[in-house]
Amino acid sequence: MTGLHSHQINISSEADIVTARQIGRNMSKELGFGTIMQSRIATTISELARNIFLYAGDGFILLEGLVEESRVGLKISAVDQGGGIADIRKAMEDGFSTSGALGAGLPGVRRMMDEFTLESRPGQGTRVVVVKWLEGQEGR
Amino acid sequence: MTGLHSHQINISSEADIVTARQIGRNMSKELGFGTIMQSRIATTISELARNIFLYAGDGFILLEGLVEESRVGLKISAVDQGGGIADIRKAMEDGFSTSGALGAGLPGVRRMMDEFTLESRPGQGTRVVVVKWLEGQEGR
Amino acid sequence: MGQDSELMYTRILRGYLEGKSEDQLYLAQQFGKWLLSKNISPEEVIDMHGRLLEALGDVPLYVRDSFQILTEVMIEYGNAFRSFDSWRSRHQQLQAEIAVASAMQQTLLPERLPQCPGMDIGMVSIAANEMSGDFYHFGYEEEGQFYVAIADITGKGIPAAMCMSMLRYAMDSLGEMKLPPAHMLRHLNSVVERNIDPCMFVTMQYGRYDTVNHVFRYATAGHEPGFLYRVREDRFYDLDGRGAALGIAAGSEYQEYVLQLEPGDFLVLLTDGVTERKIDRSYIQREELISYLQEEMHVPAQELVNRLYQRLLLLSQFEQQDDYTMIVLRRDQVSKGGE
Amino acid sequence: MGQDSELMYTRILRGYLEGKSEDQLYLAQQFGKWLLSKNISPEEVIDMHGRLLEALGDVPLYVRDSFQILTEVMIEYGNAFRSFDSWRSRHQQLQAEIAVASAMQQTLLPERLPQCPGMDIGMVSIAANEMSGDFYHFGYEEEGQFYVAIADITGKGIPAAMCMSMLRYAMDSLGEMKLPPAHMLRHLNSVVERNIDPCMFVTMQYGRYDTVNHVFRYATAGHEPGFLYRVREDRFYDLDGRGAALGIAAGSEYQEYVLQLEPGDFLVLLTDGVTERKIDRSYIQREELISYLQEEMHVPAQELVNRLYQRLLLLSQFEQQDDYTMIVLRRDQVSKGGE
Ligand SMILES: [Mn+2]
Ligand SMILES: [Mn+2]
Ligand SMILES: [Mn+2]
Ligand SMILES: [Mn+2]
Repeated sequence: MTGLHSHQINISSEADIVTARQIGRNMSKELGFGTIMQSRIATTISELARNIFLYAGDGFILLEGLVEESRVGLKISAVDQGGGIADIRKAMEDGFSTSGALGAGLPGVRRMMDEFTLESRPGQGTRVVVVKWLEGQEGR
Repeated sequence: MTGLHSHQINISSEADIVTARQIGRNMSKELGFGTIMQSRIATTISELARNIFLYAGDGFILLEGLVEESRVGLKISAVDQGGGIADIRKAMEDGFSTSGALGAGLPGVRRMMDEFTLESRPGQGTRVVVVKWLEGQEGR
Repeated sequence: MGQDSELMYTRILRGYLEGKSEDQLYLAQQFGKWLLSKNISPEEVIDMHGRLLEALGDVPLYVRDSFQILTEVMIEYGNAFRSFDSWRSRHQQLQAEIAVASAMQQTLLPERLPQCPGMDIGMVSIAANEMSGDFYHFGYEEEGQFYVAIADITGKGIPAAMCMSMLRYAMDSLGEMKLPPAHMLRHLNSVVERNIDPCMFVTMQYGRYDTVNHVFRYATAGHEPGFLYRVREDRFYDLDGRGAALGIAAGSEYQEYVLQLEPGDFLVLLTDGVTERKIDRSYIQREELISYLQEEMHVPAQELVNRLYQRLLLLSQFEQQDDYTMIVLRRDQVSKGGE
Repeated sequence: MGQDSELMYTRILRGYLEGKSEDQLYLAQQFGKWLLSKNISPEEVIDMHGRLLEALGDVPLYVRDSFQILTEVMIEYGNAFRSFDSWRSRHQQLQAEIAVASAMQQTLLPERLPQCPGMDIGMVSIAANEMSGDFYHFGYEEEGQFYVAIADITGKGIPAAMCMSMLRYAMDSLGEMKLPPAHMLRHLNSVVERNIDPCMFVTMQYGRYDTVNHVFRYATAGHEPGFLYRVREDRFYDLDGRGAALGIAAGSEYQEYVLQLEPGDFLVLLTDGVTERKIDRSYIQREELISYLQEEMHVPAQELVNRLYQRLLLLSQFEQQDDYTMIVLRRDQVSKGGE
């Protein structure tokens, strides 16, 4: 098992997003997640990293392997010092009702992961932390 | 080109549904429909034939190749002498909003086909006629 | 994905590869429905397909790898799928709310039609969606008179329904004053004008029917004209009348019209949902409506309005764009009323 | 499916097979979004994948055939997909209706808070969905008095909102009578009892504040108790009071309570949407709410209520289950009122 523990990837370009995805995919593979969860984790990292890249300019993704007595998981934190989210309730609404902006977005990320917390204060940046736990059947 | 013109298949068992699908698939292949349209046509036939089988007991499916000067198409008629549809508006509503009964249903059939007409009188049976025209890009 | 799904799918795949029969394709379709009902996301289906393929033969490496790309594409379909699912529960909640609100609205409409000797009355009112912006009302007055109102609030759905509740309260308080039709509309206009959003208005036809003398007095506020059918001439006349819709301008004035009905004559009151019905790509013409009325008019009034609704619904292939209301008031052929 | 999509997809597939790099997987995900935005159905994606595979190498016959089964399964996903799409337009229409109805509802609520010398007032009222079943009202009376009502109609959403409109009309007509709080509730109870669906009811706290003597008289109809904060003791008291909710039974009686506010004391009126907020899996306790109030209370009343709302929203991770209303009425620390 290499590369577990944690990795921090600074995000300021599209290439950084790919790097973060790659590391996240490797870590999730090592933790025992199946192919679908690996892809969902990569998608989650994309979404969070793209938000940093598009709205805050720069920030970082922190990936941490969680190994507890009875379970293992992956924790993904996305942190920036950007302007923060002005209307958090709106950001957590499904884009579905609006123009047709489909895809994951924050609500999609929340649905793919097991735990989700978001903190944002205008002018002080945003921090999203999600965790995916490995289910028994997932380990293939 | 064999078996074009028209075929009538009496429907009184699940096996008849499969026969109707098979003939419909062959006819659509001969008319030049691509694989997806072949499958959608088979699905349409299933839905219409299953309605006959489940609600009217028996009836028939009529499949007709339409060859006009500028276009070709397949016409599917589903006819029964059952009790008719009590609430037609309801039958044409998307099952989606209700219990979670997904899948095609009559609204799904309507969306897959180009033309759709339905006639039903309580006690006098039901007749559904749909047509799918072959689009230029479809012919692969 | 459950083990039973995988077993089922393997069996379907094997069966198809052996016989290439339509049975297996039919099974595959039914299986698709079943997976959907279990909320299996599309990327899981792809993943399962890719894995089970390995059990069936030697899969070239590049085919195996290609599934990685297909899965990645399908993840986004899966996200859309899950988002639909959460929206579905929101939508179901809305529909439940609307069902309750719609029941509240029903209590504002008259429960029964007037029962008058010498008269045959039929009525059908069906909302395009759950809540109606069409409104009708019957009221009884002394000396064999009743009044009838038919109205259409701009737009339909929830805002029109909220507006309808207010209209009902206003009519109720004014109803006791027993005003002649033109005065009634004048008063209602000032209520609507003061209390309702400036971009909403209400069209209305309001009449009082004298069942002893079979005289109908009515006034119109920008409303789609109904019809008067004259048995003697076998002809339909428009029930027109001038007057601005309620809520358009303060101080609108209305005119009263008087009709005398002979035995067998009948009145048709309607909203524009009856005529503004799309058939193929054009709207139904009033002449067409008259021809349908003519074909169906030899049955009791309630049967007449029912048949007409069914017929128009069929013609427009079950699309109802607007709220639909039709009232028929017929003087009996052999009049039992005094004259 | 357009030719450009197929070219793009071939390029992504080729790129991935050559380098197996994450770049291509990232591209595939973005491509999935793009296909979705073009309304390409999932069975078309499968079909495209199967066809393009042939261009990349020798596909074993059984793999090729297996795509026939996968397509058949996916047709049902495609049907679900298309049905979502039509349902989406229905949902958008409903949302547009609700936006209009919600604007109509806003006009029924007071536009501004009372401006009283010696008082600092703050208010926040936010619906769980678009339409609110919480209600609040302020009214002015002579001699430095104003009244304040806070109410919660059972349930939320559209039916509660329709009910709220009626309540507003009832309060308006009774408002002119300047009744003491307990009498006001008695009258409102009889209106609600007669006019509203038997399974709906309304909880209300109604009070009149005398800004000269800083006396608050109030009565309660089954409403979630608010708080009184006493500066001298640095302590919160419950603003309780007996009385059945409006609409439960005819003839309910209410009791009047009288409070004297000292400089710096404040009242908190609220609906159960404030306290019935799920945090993790349990509801917030009144003691917790008090501790938040205590932390934020050293700012002007409007800032206080805003901060509290933000804080609770964050705690419940942006899920708001019920309509939320909080009103704070504070007697200024250095009182400018006479005493
Ligand atoms: Mn209307
Ligand atoms: Mn209309
Ligand atoms: Mn409520
Ligand atoms: Mn509440």
